[in-house]
Amino acid sequence: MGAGGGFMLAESIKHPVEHLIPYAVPPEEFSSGIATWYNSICGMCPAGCGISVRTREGRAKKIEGNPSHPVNQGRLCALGQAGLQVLYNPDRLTAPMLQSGERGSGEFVQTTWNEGLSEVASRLSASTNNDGIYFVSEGVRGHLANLFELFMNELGSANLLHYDFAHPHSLYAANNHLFGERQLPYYDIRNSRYLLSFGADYLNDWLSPVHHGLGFGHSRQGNGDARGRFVQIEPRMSISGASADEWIPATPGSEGILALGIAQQILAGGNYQGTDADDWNAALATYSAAYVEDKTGVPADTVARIASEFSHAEPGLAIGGGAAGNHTNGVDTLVAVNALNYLVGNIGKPGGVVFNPDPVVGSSTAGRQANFAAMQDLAENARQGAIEVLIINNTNPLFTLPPGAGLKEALASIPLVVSLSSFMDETTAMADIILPSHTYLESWGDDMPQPGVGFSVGAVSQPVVSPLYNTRATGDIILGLAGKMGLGEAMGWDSMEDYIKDGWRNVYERSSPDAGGFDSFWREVLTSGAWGENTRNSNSVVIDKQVIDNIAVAEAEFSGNPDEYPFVLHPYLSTTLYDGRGANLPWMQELPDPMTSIVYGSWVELNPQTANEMGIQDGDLLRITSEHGSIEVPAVTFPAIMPDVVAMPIGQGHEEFGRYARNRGSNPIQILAPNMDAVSGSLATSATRVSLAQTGRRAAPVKTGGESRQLGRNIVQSTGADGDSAGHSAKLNSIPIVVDPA
Amino acid sequence: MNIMERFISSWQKYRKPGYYEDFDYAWTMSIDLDRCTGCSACVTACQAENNIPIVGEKELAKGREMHWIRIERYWEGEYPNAKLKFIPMLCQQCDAAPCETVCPVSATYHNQDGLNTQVYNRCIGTRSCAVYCPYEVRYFNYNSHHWDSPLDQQLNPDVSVREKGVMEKCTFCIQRVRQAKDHAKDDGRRRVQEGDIQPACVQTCPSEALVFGDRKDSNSKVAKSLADPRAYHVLDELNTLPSVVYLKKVDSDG
Amino acid sequence: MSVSIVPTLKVLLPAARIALVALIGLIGGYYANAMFFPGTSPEQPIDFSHRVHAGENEIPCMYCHVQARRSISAGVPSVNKCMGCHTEIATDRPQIRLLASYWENKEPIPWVKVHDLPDFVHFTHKRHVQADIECQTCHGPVETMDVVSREAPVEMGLCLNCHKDNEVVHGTDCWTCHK
Amino acid sequence: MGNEERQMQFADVNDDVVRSLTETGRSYYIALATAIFVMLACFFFPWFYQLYYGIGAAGMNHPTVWGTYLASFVFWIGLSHSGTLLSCVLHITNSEWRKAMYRSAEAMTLFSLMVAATMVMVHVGRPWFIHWALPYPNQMELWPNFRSPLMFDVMAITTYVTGSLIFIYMGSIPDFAAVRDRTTGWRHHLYVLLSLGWRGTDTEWHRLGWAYTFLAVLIIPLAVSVHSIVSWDFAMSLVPGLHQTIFAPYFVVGAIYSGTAGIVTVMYVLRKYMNFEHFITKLHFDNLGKLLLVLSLIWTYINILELFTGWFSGTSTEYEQLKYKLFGFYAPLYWEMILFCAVAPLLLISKKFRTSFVPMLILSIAINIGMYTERFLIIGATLSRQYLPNAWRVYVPSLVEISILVGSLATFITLFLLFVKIFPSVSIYEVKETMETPKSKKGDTEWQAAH
Repeated sequence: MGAGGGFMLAESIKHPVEHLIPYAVPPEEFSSGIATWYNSICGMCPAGCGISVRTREGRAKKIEGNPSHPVNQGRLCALGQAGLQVLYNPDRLTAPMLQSGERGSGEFVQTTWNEGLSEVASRLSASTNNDGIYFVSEGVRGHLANLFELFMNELGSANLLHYDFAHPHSLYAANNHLFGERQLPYYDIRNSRYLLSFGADYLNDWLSPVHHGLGFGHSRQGNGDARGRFVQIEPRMSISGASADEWIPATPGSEGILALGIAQQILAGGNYQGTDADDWNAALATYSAAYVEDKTGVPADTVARIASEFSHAEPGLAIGGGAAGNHTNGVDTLVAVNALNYLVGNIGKPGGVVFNPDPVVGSSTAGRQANFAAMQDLAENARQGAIEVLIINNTNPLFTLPPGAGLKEALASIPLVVSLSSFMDETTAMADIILPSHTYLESWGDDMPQPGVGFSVGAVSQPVVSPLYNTRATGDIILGLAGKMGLGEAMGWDSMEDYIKDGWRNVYERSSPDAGGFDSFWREVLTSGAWGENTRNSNSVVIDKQVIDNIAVAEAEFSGNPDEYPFVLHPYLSTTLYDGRGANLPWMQELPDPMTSIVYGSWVELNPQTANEMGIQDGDLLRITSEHGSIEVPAVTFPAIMPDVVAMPIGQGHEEFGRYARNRGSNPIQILAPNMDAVSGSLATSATRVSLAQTGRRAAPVKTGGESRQLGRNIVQSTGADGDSAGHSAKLNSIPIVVDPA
Repeated sequence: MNIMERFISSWQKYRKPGYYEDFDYAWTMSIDLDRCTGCSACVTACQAENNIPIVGEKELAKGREMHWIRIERYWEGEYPNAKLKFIPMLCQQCDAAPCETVCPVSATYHNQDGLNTQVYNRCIGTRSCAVYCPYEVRYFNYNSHHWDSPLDQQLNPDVSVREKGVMEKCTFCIQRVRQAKDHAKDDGRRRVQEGDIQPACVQTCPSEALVFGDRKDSNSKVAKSLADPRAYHVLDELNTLPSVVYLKKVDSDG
Repeated sequence: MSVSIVPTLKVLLPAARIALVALIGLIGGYYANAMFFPGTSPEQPIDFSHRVHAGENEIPCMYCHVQARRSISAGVPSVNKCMGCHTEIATDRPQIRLLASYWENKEPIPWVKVHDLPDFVHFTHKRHVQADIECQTCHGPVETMDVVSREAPVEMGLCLNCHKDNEVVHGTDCWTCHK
Repeated sequence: MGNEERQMQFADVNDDVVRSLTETGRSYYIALATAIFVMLACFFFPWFYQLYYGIGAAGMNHPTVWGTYLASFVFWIGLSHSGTLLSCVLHITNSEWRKAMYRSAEAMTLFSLMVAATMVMVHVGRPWFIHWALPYPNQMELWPNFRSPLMFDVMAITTYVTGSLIFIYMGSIPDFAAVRDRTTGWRHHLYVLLSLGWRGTDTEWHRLGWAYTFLAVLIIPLAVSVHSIVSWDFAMSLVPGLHQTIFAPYFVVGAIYSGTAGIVTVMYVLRKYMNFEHFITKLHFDNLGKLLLVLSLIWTYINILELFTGWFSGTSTEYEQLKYKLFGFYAPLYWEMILFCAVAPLLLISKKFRTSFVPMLILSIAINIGMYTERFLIIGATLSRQYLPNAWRVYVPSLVEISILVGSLATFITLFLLFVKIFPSVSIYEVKETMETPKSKKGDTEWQAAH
């Protein structure tokens, strides 16, 4: 017995067996224990930052910003960091699948690529009218966009739609209207001294947050003594609002009026010397300080002060977007906001508005962007039975469209729905055939960031790891289909890589083609990860008279009457989950929301006074009802939101989309009214009125933060603008500064 | 040198005021609160770099978050004049660290980089260091965490994965510091230079609020920000001599 | 009444005997295990002999373990490295055929790890090789082994003594090896 | 009852004590069985679960990383005091009344120290490496951190255990001898070993007396130092509410306070169930009662001081701490503590109360509940309100923790039950010292009739 004991003892302290498994044939740049970096493009949001991915033993370990990429200059946001969990997500689709049960039943059987492709190909060729073929993709740019165009042209269908929930349609329309620019301009926050932001959460989700972050930091402390001032105008304080020097709540939908009010003050102050000053005066006559105060709730003197500060700051910059652009008068508002830039004459100046050149590759896809109207038409056509095949690529309209659009029902009358998504999201669950695509870290691609940085920028994304599963790059799937359908002569590339390489020959021609032939150029682009012509144009514009004459901001319209629905619902893109695409990433789910420190799940923010009056405690489960439905969410009192506004983050409330996202929180889009901006036809997400009701239950959201007041402990210390009061507390004797011994 | 002598010498070493000045590096991070936007990129970057576990909703509800760097938020004033101020809080790598004195097994001590080490495989989990730390930046593994496959393929091989019952905290990305020294050695350099090392959080910070460097190198960025009149330490009154220096937020409206 | 302790001891004698036997058994069993089932020289998928390669034919370690000089891990040679020679040399031997079969199916060879450090030890071959530390210091006289076995006691003590003797800079700082 | 008036004889003492060792009723076995069962079910089972799952099985969180386990540790260490300590003090002040109760008191010390040690094992995250906290040469060339108050603790407590063990053992040698001569079979052999061949010669008595007193003097400062050091585990930190100079005396007083209350409880039980009515008398309860009263007053005084200094400091940290204690989440516990440890003991002013057994029992138990609460508040309430408000979080013990607390009590009882059957739980020879020489045989028969 003793012997046995001793034996077991010795046995128990032995090493577990581990294996050393060498490659059969190692890839040439591989060497075990040494990290390899690949430059690529971030695919997490439309900003198009450059990334470099650190790989060890053939696995991606860390994503960092690509220092040589002009958009993010080596920096990256939280969502971009979490791209690794898209690649290594346990809930990825691993192989082509066919719907086996009822549509939406979630029953699928695996199939081979060959079968899957030929099935889709045959159905496509069999389609009787070509316009019955619809292709709805996430917003893609560069050669992939071209490939889609080409493919759809070959199929003879005009119905290629790029659908992103957060695409700034109104901003495009406004710029087009005001400046006649098809591209978004580049807003040079870096060099601006005074940033006036109307609802644009530029540090979080607006256009190119990381680039704006760089600009913000530099404008704040990068210019020696001159410190940029930031003013944020919005009904609910966003991240950008928190970072601003001044946060001004204005009645939802009245931002445009406020902008014109400021414009009027600028003119009244005689700070505008343009030849068309009289036209402006005429156009802005109605927007007197009193009128503006009445409409916006912003005191007249504040308007005057901002106007003078803004016009005297050299240069001042006004940007608008986010909620301000998502009203029924969105375009009017943004026109008014951008007009401010014109009035302070910062067009084409550093620190002002710089117009972007057309992208070098992938002729502007803005036109292809499907706004809400387009998606409604799609649903309508489907109901008419006019759609025979619907191909969905990595976009999730069933989640990001209000039920009012009726897309879900409409799908029923589409005979074939094909999804190219990498995940089982709500829309993919309704598909008949799933041809899962690679994640962006496994596939070839290229991108021309829009809006750029004022000059032509291009970047190439290359696979950083060998594909994990039996999936294919979107481009290769399309090429595969083309091959099956015998479109060979038109689309004869045997892989996306070749196609891109071909395309980049034109870029090579543009940029001094003496540099040792295309191959070296190509290698150079791959290693640096970016290519650009870093000269900004400085051309200004003259706004023609009738644009000025009928510049005006209509009253914003809301669905639901104020008595029955006293609150305006203010949905905003979640800091962590963007438009919901981050919801299946555990890192993003666990990242505390900076404003409330809430993780996992959703909530509704309301003003403490309002909460008091209604007897609502933090964590009470509320029922939010609009004319178009109702959801239940826990309440969170939020000190910086207007009393008659309730805010709710978008991103949670998935029914599908993997273990981390499923059945968690609720989705405000579900109760949005299908209101649209009259001009741009984009969804007016902030144009819904709601009512709150206690459910009597409690569901306190999980928070990582405790007490949110400093209690005079001086943890976050601040000093006056002129650096006063800094002196006495700056005795850092506790850290001795020793001079370099070497 | 016999054991007793070693006890005495190490005891005296840590009793000598300013002993940390003899170390050949003094890694320092400066955080400009006027630049910080609270975007939390640093938090995720850290989580990716340092194999910080995915804790899960249940555990988080019990209050067991693990983020080595966290964004603390403090409200001031009431609507409409409410202000929200962010402050990234991470291990301050104190030169006079309370946590170092209390650990009974010396799992945490002041090492040659002027950093607070946390030696996971030495830790027995008395958790006293977490109690002694006034900044609340030490995180305890209340249970063994796991990564749903294939999420585990992302784990950084240069950083140990911590088991249950072990304390962990920010290391200023010691693996990167070591690597930089390694490269310096390859290039035959004696010292690591400014810019050779960037911890994950500093590397990713979009508004460049975080700056990292060696304060002994008098013309390094951090040395300059130490001289900045806005520089201050959180809880300076405790005289823990932190290696993280904050630059005051400029609050133009007082 | 007796206060003598002797009768008591008599009573306790058998118990003591049992205890003694058990103790001897325990120690015996422990060493028996260590002797007969050491587990320091596990069975490998192919009976590769370091004696033949490194010993008789005097192939330098770095020839196959190329990484050692420039990477933290020495790395096992890939299969095509083996085939580099064994397409000509000794192709008829059964073990080489086995190797060839791996090569034909493009399969990796699941070698069993002999010198295995815990995951919290971050050892780097690079630094040690460049400091001209003999491989044998930690791996033992591999060139004499047909089947590689763990002979040098690769434990913290070994590392520390070596670091002390060679006066490694901050060689005894925990974070030098544990991160 | 009513035996106090009756004159006892030397023989009776031996009879009673030996009976208490040899004759065991069913009730004893039932009690023992229950205790052991509870110990296994409520202590070891949850503990093993915790070993498997991790400390997460307990309710602790960030930043409240210490919880009931440490509270229990302090509590048991506290209970251990005034066993041996009290016994020593009373010995060198030769107070007669000590002699009937000190043996069981010292046993209490020993066992509560053992339980406290197990609480440490339960508390740490990786108990399988706990030996690293001990200084021993190893190939890692690593040593414990001698700057750490926790290390001081390890040293102090080990010393204290050894001290108490020797003290209680030395005191019992003559009794072992006495019992040895009255027993047969395995017990006889056991006591032969334990009594180290004690004959009872004058030299032996003389040496014993001398050594005993010597040790008593040694142990007093030791005991005081032990709890001072325990208090340093907290006071050496920067945590507002813990970082206080008053802590060492505060803990020592608290310890003796709860310990004394513990003794009252134990003595009541012995008296009732081991038929020691005529050794443990009203006198003992009266004296202990007085002691308790004094201690409770000192304890209250220190508590008031704590509040005052907290308020007087005027810093947000201290002040919030105070507010939280008095009116925060844990306020009910705080006021319960005040009621049990500061208000209720005032009853002891009346002699009638001190000399009536059941009320004394109830009070003593109440005091210990109050004292446990105090330890819990010192840890739980303080750690959840530290410097950075953003990290504040409330801590609620989990079922596992509560069950382990109950289990530790069961462990203590188990040990004590085993003790009373092996050790003579009242000191035979010292009780005899307190008695006069016998008178007539009459009373004797009477007395036997009484049984």
